[in-house]
Amino acid sequence: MTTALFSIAGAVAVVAAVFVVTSRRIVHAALWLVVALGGVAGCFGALHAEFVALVQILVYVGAIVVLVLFALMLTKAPTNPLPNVTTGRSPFAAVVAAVLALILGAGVVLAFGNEKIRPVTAGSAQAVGTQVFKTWVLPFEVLSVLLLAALIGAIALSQRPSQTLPSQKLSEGSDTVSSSGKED
Amino acid sequence: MSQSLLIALVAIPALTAVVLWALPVVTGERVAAIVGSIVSGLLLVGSVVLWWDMGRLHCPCTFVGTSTFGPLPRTLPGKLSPLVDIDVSWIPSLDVRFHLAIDGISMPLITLTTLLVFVCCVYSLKITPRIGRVRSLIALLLVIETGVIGTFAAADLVLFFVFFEVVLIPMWLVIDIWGDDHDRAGRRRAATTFVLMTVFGSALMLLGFLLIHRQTGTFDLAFLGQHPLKGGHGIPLAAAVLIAVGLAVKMPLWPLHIWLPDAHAKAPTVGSVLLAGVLLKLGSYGMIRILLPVLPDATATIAPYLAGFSVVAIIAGSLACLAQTDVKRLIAYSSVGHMGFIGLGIATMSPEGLNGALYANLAHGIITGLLFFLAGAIKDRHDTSDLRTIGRALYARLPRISGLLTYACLASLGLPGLAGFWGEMLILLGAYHPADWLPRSTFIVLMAIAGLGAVLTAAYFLRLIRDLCQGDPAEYPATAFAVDLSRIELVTFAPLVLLTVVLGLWPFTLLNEWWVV
Amino acid sequence: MIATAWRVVGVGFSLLVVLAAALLYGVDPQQTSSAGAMIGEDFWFAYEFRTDGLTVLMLAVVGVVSTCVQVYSIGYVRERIASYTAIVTLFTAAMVTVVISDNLFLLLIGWEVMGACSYLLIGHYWERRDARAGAMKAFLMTRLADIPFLFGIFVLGVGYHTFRISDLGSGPMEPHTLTAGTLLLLVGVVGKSAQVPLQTWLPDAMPGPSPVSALIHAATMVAAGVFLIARLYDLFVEAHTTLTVLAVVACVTMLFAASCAMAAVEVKRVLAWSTVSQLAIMFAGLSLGTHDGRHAALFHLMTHAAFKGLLFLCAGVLLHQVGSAAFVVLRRYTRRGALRKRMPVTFVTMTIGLAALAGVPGFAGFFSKDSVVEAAWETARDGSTVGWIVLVSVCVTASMTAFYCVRLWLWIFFRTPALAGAVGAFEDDDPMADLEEPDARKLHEGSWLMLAPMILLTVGAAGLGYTDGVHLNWAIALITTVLAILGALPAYSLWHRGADPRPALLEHEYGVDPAYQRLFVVPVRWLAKLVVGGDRDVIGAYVRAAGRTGVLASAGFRKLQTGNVQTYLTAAVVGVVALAILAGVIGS
Amino acid sequence: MPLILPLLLAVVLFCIGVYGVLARRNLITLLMSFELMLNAVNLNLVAFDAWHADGLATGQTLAVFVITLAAAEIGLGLAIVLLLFRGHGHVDADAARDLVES
Repeated sequence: MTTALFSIAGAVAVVAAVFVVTSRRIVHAALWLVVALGGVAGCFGALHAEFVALVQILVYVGAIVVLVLFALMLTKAPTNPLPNVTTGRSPFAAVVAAVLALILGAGVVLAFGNEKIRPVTAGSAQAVGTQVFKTWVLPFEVLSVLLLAALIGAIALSQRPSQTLPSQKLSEGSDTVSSSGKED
Repeated sequence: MSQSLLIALVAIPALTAVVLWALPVVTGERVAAIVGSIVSGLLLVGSVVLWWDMGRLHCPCTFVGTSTFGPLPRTLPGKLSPLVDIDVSWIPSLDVRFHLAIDGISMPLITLTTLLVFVCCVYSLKITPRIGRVRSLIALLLVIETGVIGTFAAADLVLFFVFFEVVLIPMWLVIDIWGDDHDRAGRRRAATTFVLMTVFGSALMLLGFLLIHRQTGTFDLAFLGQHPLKGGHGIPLAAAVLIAVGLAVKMPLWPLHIWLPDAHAKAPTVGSVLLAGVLLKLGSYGMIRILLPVLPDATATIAPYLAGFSVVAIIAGSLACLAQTDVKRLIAYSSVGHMGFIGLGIATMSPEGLNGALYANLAHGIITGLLFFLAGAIKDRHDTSDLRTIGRALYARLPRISGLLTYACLASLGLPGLAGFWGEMLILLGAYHPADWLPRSTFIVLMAIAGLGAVLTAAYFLRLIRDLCQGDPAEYPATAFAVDLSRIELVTFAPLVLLTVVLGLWPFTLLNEWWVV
Repeated sequence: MIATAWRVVGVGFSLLVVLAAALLYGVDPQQTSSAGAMIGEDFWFAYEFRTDGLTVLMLAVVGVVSTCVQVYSIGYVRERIASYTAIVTLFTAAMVTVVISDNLFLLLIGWEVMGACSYLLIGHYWERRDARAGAMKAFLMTRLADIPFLFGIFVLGVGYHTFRISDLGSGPMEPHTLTAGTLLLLVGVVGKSAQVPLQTWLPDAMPGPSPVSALIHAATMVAAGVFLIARLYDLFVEAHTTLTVLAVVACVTMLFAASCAMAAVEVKRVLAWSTVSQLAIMFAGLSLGTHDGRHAALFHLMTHAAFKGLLFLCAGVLLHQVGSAAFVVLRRYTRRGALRKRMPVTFVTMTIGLAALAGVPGFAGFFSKDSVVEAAWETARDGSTVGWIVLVSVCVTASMTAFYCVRLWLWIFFRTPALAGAVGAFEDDDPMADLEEPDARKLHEGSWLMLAPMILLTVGAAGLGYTDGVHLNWAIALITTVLAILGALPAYSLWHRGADPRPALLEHEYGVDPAYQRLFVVPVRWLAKLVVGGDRDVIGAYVRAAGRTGVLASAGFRKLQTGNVQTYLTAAVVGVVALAILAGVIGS
Repeated sequence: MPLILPLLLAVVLFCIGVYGVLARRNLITLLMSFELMLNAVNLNLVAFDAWHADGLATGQTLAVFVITLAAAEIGLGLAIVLLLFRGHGHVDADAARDLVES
């Protein structure tokens, strides 16, 4: 039963992923991303990792994709279908990806060809909780610091609106002064 | 006692260099030459004491006629029979040992080095390149001295390579900064060609050392001397060829000598003296110390080719000198010719040839050192080393300097009775009578051509004397600041002149030195 | 002050040599050796000395001539006296080393130091172009000959396993190696004594000061070759081919030099060619292979040293007074025998010298040349063709010698005829000639310092003939005198008619020197330029090309940096994939 | 349930992500495909955790960590993209050639 559930969710995730990568409209790509992440959350559920599935939906779909959508809005991404959405190298990239898939697939199949996952009793958030705060407490703290640093960095980067490139700074020295003046 | 003396010989120059650099610039400039002279003087005394002390250990008593050693097979000198030995493990993982050892072959060369550096420092007391900065010049000379003495004393292949490389950078700086101050681009190009070609050569040499290590598992020369790498083909031959090419770049054999004339034309007097007097010997010493004892059969295979290239070097060097118009380039090409002789001596692998090569090494160091000092003196007085602009009739304008130049030229062309003769004569005797496993007829033909080379050597030195010293004084009036031999120059040239005469008239003490090898 | 010090040292040393010769006169031969070194396992190098009859003779000759030359130079040389005297003393020391050495290498040292001193002394007046050129040619030619000489030492030394002269010839030796060794030595001797193939340097060495010519180019250095063959005579006797080669070379040189002497237009050049010819006579004597041939050669060497040295010193006086030894210049003074009247001592000494050279009976030359002819006659009588060739050529040379001696004598002291073809030749009664007649009054005899040695040598030239015990073969004496007269008469008649028929061939000395210039000097200079060009363009090009390829390669790789982030990422992923595949392949 | 199924799924997702990163012109879609790759990794972690089933839930913990990491990463990524947009007016990977050697 779980295999069926898992394969359905997996199929959904894969189809959505393909659309994310190939869709012409960037906003549609973002929405297909939501579906893909939902599919993956389903897979987690099938593997009885409910807590991770929920966190996935909560953080990934809720926060990250929303952030992406915001970014799309801020960068005025065109909603009409773009003519050349992929770079010149896309066939080459496809080939590279396919070869990579083959290798990884072969490696995985060779390594874990006939392993079976025994049916697992209902997983529980309690085990994850104890682990996070017992053996993995140091990485957890470090991760929090990292998260903090990343966000401060993000804020700092986007803080100076007229952060122009140094080359341009020379040519229009005066106007940056005026613009930063206007900014405050 | 001798161990500590050996360590001192290697370490002190570098330490003094560091101390000089540490000094503040103002005091440094004034005191540099004096400190340099004192330290190098002490080192000279130290090396002589070490040599004498080493000599005492196994008295080279001169015996008459019958040799008490019995019929020795025509063995290969160059095998390291260490008399003073320091052996400390340095990089255990690579089994590289800090193994310094000196014997009859390396001691004379070390003394030559200390002498030349001492003479250069004394010369720099009064006469320095126009750019000044004497402090770093003297420091660099001392670093060169460390590198050279280290190379001569190294008994471990990697240590030999390290000291071999230590010498390059200071010499590059000396040529680049203190060189001929008219032609900045030429100076830089000469210095860079010098370093690049030598580094290329020593890279090949290192490859050869690694091949030896792969075959024998050790870098230690003393051990390799006892258990040489048999086999005239395959890996040993590859190693021998690589090392030979590497050393041939340093001791300029014919096709690889391009860097020498430029380096000398652009180097300051002191730099030229050391470059010609000592650095060229690293190549020939390397061949005698590493090629012959460690890879005897492989060297036997490449010996005729080495001899061939050496003879080409003699002829090409002499011919090139005939067409030169620059004094220092001419003397540089003459060094190519003389090192060709030494290459021939080594290639004969016979006791006479090798004794001749070692003797010619020393003689060439002293005589060419003197020649470059004189060329430098003439160049400083006329601010150019181009023969046409210096003009002729130097006998009238600078009688003492031109007299010494004539003396040095006669010594350099191998006039018997002066140091240059014995080396060349023994080499030609070695070529006439090479080791039993070498093709005798080719060596006799090469000997004849080398003899012709000696005549060409005489030709270009006489042409130099005729075009520079002789001539109608009326046409060439004395230039403004043409003051003849100054006191400092006399003091600097005197030891070299005396040594040339002494080595010329009494070669036996030195030749006995290598009999024991 | 230094000059006088050096003069004292110079004269002192030569007197010391004479003293040594005197002391060693009767002593039986002995060898002494210094410490030495063993090279390889069978060559013993040391300074060995040896004294025997031959040494005493040579020491005496060298001592006497060098003393005369040193004393003479005091009056003759005016500039750079110290260096001049020092080098002449060094030269004498080198000659003494050659004479007393018992080790081939010690002999070679003396041999080449003599060459170097002759180079320095010929170039004494380096202001003059011909002196510079002559010095360089002399040294290069002797040096060229010394290389085969060195190889000859190797061949003999390695053959006999020793370099000690007295031991040479002791061990077994294949004939062809002996011949090769002796031939190589012969090349060295031919170069040093200016025999035919290498004879052009001696006449061109005349710009040097006359005492130098007297010492080096008449008595000692050029005679060193004769001494060497005499010293190694038993080796040379065994090598028959070498002796025949020596005989041929000697005969050719004799005639060649005598003919050139007959056509020379300068006093010292005549004497130079005459020296070459007389040396050839000595070599001819040696080439007979008999002991009295050797004895005759040495006897002739001794007498030749005396009268040729004397002639050069007299030429020196002429040069000193008149300023040049060329007949064109002398001509103006010989109008009415002015030279004869103003310089009587020189006239007398030069006459005796020329008489000795010409072989006038009673003088030294006559006896020594006769001994050579006698030795030649004995070998010829035994039927050896070499003997005949030597005999005929010595006789012809005797007459030619008489011709140019009389010619020289008459032209200098009586009247120089108009020189056909010489620069500015003018007829006897050409009015112009008298106008600028230099007043001969300023000519005066050289100082006594110059005359004393000349008189000493005159005594030698006259009396040395009798020192070897007068055992004269009347027939040969008669023949040589008749030949001498036959040579002298045409000279006198030509002089009497005032004619001077000099064939161009002889005047240009058979065109040998320009030929050498074209054959050797020009190609070597061209090769030199080729080598320098080769170094700069061919080998230098490779080095520069290595540099340039480095720069080009780096420019090429720079294009890979397109600036596009995704290209870099793709490259990275491709790299990972490739490595994965590689790991897989190697792993399996 | 065969372990290979999730692993293969993860591989497919990962390669689609790689294609997306290498081929897409718009930087934001590039970041999106990067998210896909991270999800593939998470799937792997959770699959192995289920396979081990040793009750320690290490895989799940790491999955959570990866998610937080992804959040931080996307935050910064988008800040840079906005910066690029402000500076150059576009978010096209191909057009951004400032790194090229002049």
